[in-house]
Amino acid sequence: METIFDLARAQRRAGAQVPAPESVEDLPKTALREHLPALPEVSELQAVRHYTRLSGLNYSIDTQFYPLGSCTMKYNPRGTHRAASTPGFLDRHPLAPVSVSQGFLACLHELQEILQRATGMGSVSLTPMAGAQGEFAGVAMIRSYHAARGDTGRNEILVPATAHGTNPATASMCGCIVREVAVGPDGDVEIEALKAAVGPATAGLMTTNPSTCGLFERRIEEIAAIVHDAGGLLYYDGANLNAVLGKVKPADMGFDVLHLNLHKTFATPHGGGGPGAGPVGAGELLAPYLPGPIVEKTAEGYRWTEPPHSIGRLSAFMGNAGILLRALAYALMLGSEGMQRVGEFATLNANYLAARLGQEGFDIAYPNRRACHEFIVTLAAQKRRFGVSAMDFAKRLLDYGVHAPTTYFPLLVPECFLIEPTETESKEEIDAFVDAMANVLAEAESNPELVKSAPHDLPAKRLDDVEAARRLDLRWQARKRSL
Amino acid sequence: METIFDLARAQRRAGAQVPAPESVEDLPKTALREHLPALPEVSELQAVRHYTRLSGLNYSIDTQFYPLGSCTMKYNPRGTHRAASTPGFLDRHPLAPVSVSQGFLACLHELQEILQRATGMGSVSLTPMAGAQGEFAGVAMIRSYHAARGDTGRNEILVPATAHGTNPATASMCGCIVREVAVGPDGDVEIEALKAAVGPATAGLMTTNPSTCGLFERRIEEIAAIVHDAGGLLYYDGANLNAVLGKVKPADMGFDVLHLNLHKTFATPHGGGGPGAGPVGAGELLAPYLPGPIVEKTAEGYRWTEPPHSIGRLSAFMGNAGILLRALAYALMLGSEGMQRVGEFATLNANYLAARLGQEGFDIAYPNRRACHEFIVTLAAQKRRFGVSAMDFAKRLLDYGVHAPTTYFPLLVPECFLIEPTETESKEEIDAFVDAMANVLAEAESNPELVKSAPHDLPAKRLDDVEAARRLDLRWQARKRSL
Amino acid sequence: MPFLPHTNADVASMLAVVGAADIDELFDEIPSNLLNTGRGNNAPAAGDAAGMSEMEMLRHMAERARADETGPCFLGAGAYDHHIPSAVWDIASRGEFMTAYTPYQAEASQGTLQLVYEFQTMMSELTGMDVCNASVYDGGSGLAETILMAVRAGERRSKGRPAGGRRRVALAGAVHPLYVAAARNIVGHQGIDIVQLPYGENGLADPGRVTGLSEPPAAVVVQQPNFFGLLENVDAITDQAHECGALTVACVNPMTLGLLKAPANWGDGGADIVCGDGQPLGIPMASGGPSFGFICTRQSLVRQLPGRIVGRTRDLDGNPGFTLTLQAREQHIRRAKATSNICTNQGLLVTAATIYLSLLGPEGLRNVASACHARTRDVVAALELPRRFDAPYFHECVLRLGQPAQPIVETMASRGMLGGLALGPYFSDLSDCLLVCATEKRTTSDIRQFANALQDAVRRAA
Amino acid sequence: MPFLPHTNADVASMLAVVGAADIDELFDEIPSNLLNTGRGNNAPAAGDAAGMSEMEMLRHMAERARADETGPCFLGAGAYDHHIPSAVWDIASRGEFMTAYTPYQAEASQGTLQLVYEFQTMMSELTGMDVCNASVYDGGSGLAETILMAVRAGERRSKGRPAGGRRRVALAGAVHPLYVAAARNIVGHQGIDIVQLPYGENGLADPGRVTGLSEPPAAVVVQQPNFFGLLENVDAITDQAHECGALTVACVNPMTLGLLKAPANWGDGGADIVCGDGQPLGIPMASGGPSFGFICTRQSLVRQLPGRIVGRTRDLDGNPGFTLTLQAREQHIRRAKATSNICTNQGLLVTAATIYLSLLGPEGLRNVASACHARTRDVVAALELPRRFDAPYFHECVLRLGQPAQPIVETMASRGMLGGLALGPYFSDLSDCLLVCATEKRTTSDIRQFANALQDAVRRAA
Ligand SMILES: Cc1ncc(COP(=O)(O)O)c(C=O)c1O
Ligand SMILES: Cc1ncc(COP(=O)(O)O)c(C=O)c1O
Repeated sequence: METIFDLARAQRRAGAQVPAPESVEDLPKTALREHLPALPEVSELQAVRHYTRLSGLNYSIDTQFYPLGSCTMKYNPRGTHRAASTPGFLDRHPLAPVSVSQGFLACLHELQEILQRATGMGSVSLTPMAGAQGEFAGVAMIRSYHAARGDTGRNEILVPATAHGTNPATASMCGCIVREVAVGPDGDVEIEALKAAVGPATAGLMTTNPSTCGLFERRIEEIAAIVHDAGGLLYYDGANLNAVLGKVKPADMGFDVLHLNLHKTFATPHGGGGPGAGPVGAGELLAPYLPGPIVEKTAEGYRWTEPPHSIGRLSAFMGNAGILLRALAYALMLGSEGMQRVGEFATLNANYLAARLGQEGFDIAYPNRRACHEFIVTLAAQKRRFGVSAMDFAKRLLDYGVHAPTTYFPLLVPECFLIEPTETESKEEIDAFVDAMANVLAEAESNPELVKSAPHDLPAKRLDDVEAARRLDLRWQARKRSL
Repeated sequence: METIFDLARAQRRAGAQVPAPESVEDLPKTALREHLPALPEVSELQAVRHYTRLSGLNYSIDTQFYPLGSCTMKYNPRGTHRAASTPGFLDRHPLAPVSVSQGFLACLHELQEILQRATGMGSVSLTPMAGAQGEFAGVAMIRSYHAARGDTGRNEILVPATAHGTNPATASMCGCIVREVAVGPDGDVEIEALKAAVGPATAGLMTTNPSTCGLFERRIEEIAAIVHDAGGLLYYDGANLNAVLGKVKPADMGFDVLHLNLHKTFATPHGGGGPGAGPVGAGELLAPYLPGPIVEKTAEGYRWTEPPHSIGRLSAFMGNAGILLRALAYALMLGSEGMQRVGEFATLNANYLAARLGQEGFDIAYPNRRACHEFIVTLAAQKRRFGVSAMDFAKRLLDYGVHAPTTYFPLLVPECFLIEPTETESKEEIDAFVDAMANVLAEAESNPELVKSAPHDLPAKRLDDVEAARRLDLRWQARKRSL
Repeated sequence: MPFLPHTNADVASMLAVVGAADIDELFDEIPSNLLNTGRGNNAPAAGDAAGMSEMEMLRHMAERARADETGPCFLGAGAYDHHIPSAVWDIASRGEFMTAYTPYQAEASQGTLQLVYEFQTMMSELTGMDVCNASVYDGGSGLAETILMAVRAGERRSKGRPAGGRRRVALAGAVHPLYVAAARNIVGHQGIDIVQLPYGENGLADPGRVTGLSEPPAAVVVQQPNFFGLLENVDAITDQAHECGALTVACVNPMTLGLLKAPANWGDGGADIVCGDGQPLGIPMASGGPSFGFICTRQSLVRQLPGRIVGRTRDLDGNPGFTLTLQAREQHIRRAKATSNICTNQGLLVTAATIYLSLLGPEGLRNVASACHARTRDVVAALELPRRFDAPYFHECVLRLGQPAQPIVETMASRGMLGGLALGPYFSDLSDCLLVCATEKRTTSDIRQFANALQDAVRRAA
Repeated sequence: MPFLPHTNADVASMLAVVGAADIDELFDEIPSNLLNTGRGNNAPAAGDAAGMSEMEMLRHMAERARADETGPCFLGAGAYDHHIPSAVWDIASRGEFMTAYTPYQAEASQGTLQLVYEFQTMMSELTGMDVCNASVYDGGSGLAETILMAVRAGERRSKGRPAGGRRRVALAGAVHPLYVAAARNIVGHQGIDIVQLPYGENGLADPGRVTGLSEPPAAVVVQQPNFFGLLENVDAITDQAHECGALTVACVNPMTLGLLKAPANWGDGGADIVCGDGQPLGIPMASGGPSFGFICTRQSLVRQLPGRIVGRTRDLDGNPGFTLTLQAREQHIRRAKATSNICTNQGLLVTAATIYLSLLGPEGLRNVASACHARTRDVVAALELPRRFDAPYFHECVLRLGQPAQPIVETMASRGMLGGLALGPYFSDLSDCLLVCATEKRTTSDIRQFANALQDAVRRAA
């Protein structure tokens, strides 16, 4: 499709959006630019039509089944978007005095309490702007805790080998050294490896539960004891909480600090890349270190507060406020019963889908385990027999009008699909996905070229990633118009 | 695509939308239904996904060039939609007392004045809900006028042979007899035929100007004089006003009463079938007969009023209020200069497109006339030579990603396309349409079957209208699920 | 001009192709005395010649809208303040629905066409009828179209037989007075006579009156619930109408059909034509429009049904698809002999209503209906005012204030509350009466606030 | 549960396939002591166990939102009340944009990917730089990412040479204090030291101070316009920074770049990295988030740039298309050695900003910028209060009240007006100062109203 720059012509404009010019004679000439920036010059209709058409090139929850593992692509209720779009919230200035912010603060306080109850953590800070920033806050809190006790040698963060990339990257950003802990053939962390890894340098362990393999880490209490005994703390990566929401509380498993991905578990839309929100929760030990600001309820009303030993703010204002409001709206509609059913039905859908795919001849990576809200299929056998890779499989699925599962993650399992149907999808959608998988499997056998050259029915054929990285083309250039 | 009923399953529901049940024990059993209606039972995600996907099967202004003659498919500014969606307007009850309706009444009054200025008519009533209802009002006013003067024999309405179907249908609905007046080879009404047609039974003449042929009726003043001299009145069908908005005022041409199609000239969206708004304007003679209510400005504020000899209300409340607000918002953004440019650039685009198509070998129906905002191409030669009809041509154009022009209207010109690009389309879009037309022409010659079996790339192949009318299937039936 | 894409270069090259020196030349066929060549004499009343920016326009409109904001609404009378699920308008206002024309090119309009087919099905289910059209303008003008249809149908049935009351239609006395006014103004031009049967002391039509008419009418129209919110004896009325050879026309609020008997099941034979306004189905009150009217009927009367109808058919490959059908009834084909002059209808509102009904489902609609009734019951209990009529009411109720109601309504308005409709302007014998309404949106606290304010206003005025 | 599609029949047949007796059985790997089997003990604080309907939830939220509505906003300080064209969010909130994930499957994400490519181009044009990333969280944390990037870049350049101040970064004194706080809290964990150069009497950084530092820092950060709304001597600062071997980091408000010199053209060499917050580009203030941060840089530093980047490439047929590129820098590939831990970013806001910039165009953005400046000039003139700094200001200005500013701000708030920012909490020497701001949305009447209220509050408090 043509870019917006191809549609542009000198002096064309969306006149209703251009305010009257004003003199800026009083500004120093040296501070001003000499030429206008070459932004696109298009009519309002051109812009509307261009971006409306572009939207049609995307797959999305609102248009496709989207079983992207680890991403919890569930229905994003339209009502939560409307709630957050109420003018009183949308037009609120972040630095508005507390006296004219009681409605907003009441919402945040309510969400803090809901998340406290859902996780078992005594305190919650809502400010982190995504999961990775929540992780950063958590690791920074762990470091501050050790530092405050004069326990300065603890600079190692342990992560299971299957950890999501943000876990090690976060540890590094916090100035820690990352040590990976092996995961056994049953998908659980190897206890012996963990025992060998902990020591006086251990700051803490970061893990999800259920793990990135979609399995419940059964010996989590033992793991917690080992880390705690070694003087380390436990960080819960809550990106997978959907599986056990309302069923198990991370605090009960022994975790000291955690983050939640509201853009997963709490159904706020992912927006084609974000925004999200990654609130952090902490037990007694780490609560004093939470990032600020936090909302406190007093006799005179709600107000901002900073925990006593806070690691400080991580963003200019109060995090992704609009996402927090959406999450609150969602939680209010769920109620406590609904919250519990999230985990139950996410788990039911995943186990049903795994069983169906197993029946169709796919290899489930951990066939003897219960799936949680997601599970892994390995296509290693298909790769071997037909030369069709997981990526080929994924691309061909797109032709069937479903989004592909997550591919090649976790790294441990070769040629893998991490599949997460979520609780808001119907049995019929899941069955249709099974049919698509079965069809592609048949094609892989009978006509592997068809699969390897997929997709065929999308806005683009298979795109060349290698070329993209080798010959960087990161912005439109005027000369391209002539091409 | 599956219907919403195919997706439904007993007991499934969009729970957040279902209020708690309440007892209705106090209502008489005989008044109640025994079974729930078989409305679809779907989840919220299913409904959102289904209707989002359905929307993708439509062509629309926001996604395609849409040169549908007589329909003025120009850009519908998003800002006007937002203006009308302001809660104070959206939540206003139609019978709210005047004391809490001053904002709304001020808007209507402002629009009345704008339309008065744009048409030259002294009074405007905004209530008609579409063009056809405006026509009804106008003809009813003409009848009431004659009746009030005791001139009871006037029950004939004259229309040019090229008139839009609503004109004769309206006259019938008003209890009048319709007489068609011939249109000459130059596209103008035949003066002699008109002279022969008028007489003591003449209630009035309804016509557009520019005509449905996209031509300015050059002898309009003479026509007006003939009708007036015969004791009849002149009705202006304003559906084509876009061509001359700000250039010519219908009152100056001699018209006594008119309607405007705000969903055409004033850019309110057509909504896949409506709603529209068809305000009527009248000169001194007919103003007392306008339908009510009308907004009046007094020293104490705005208030509702009824013209003294009003034909009465035509709808329960104040017409399509939300559409009126959109039209006002549009007019305010145009300003008087912008309003004038509408006609100028609509005319420029039409004449340019006509010239380009002429160069490509198409037959322009009235090559010696200026096009107004639209013009006619006749494909009679192509039909003769290649067996490809205007309908085939239209269907094939859809494959090129443009909406087809209006086909087979006006009835006078064989195998015709009525083409209206509107002023909001760019030269590039028009050029792309010319390319598409030229391509189809080449295909008609080289591969007529391709054109006759078009469309090929749309959600449906050519649909069988005859079958649809012969074997009426007007609602989904449960038994179809098994098919 | 805000919405023109033309650059000076574009204009020059386009004029060159046309062979005109300037744009004015394109208007050279227009008699010069008619031509307005200066700029600006069509100036809108507000804003300058150059027009407002979107920002300025929105501010101007928002200031006005703000002036009209009120507190909780207890006013019904044909427009109802229901909850509208957010998804309804998020989807209905997508450009693909909102900026498409009437689906003349079926292959490029399958979205709208399939949706209308689904709508026809839902409305048929609600009313129990065989078919529904794809909308007429509103409930008021829709009643007129329905009467015309009934008269046409009656004339076809009575061909050859004496005309009698075939151009007369009887209306129950408590049909919405504004619907009656619109209908009279429209059908009067075809010489159709409307007689209204008075409502009785209980606020209901007396079924016995129907057969008592001197000449049997073409149709009998009854509204359920009626304008006073009361439940008419629809079974008896339907039977009486049929007995004297008239069609039964039901005018209904589709929301109430989540709970109330479908018109197709009224009496022994069922209603013949059902009309009404779709506003309660996901349409904002928006000052009364745009909303939509609908007409449902039996298969046997489908060719008399005005408005667009969508049918399911097959495409060249044999796959199912949808298209406008029975167009031969319509004005663009049939011209002076069409069933109606309607062309542009209220399509976008049909879109919204279809999404609304899908989201609500049978249980949701039933619960909305029962909540409306329950809240109105709460209002009646809280107000402690005598009811004017003792027949069972649904979600509107006429209360007696013991003094003129209009000033009370004004007082309430001055406190920012829509306290109901004063009935005096519509029924002179009811000038001390207030028609109140509550929907599922009204909370206990709304109702308390309303009751206090109304009682206070009544006390002060007394 | 509101969002589950499961019927009882579905559940039964699914469990049968799984071979489990009930749903609880699916949780049998979880130690039973951890398992919460009862219902309801995760109850949200409000609403009952069954959850609110959408209607109830919206009422609850709307009541709270209403409590926070205020009159015209004269508060800036990093969040600005601009006009947002209606089309921006009508399109950005289409499900296809809003409910898609990060575009990992390029072929199924060409809409988002092409849009981001266009965004990268627009931001490059505005800043004059070669490349822009597809967002970081916000301006504050984005400054931290930028500092980390500058330090990494500096370390690569100085390989082998003595470390010196390579883990130190100098910040101009009037960089947004909340950005500085966020940056300190983030980069501190990597042992990076931030020194702040004091602002001078005129409110500006003294370029001479840069070369005066004991050890040359890795980078010098300057904000333009600075926190006080003043125009810094960016040319001189850039040159001085380069002279001592430091990178120049520009922190900018992208709206102002419609008028102000592109950072690439600062001084002789131009800024090396440009960061800022995109909120002024079509993003509602929404309490500060979601907005988005951005980082632009030279081609030579692209591999140090954190965040997602979209590249144009070709598909199997040779047609152009778009894909995420340079992923080898990112956490999901590079893990502990990634340029940043960022994963989810602020994509939807980038979507909105891209549509915004397309609608505004070069002239529109320039006029917005000039209108902001002009309105602020009007405010300063209307207030008749002394300016604290005499350097030229852009669209914010520090005024001296002659008394503590905080209580004045509170008084204004109690009258429903956001009267500016009291600077005391951020700069103890400025506790009698108010930072005011006006955007293109402020009218003459807003300004008059504001000036009257402020003068009145000052008079009463004095
Ligand atoms: C397991 C896991 N951890 C952490 C993250 C990081 O969260 P975010 O993308 O919000 O930064 C993700 C999401 O991608 C994840 O799946
Ligand atoms: C020339 C002409 N007259 C009248 C009408 C009728 O207007 P409406 O469709 O709004 O009833 C139309 C629109 O279709 C038209 O094109």
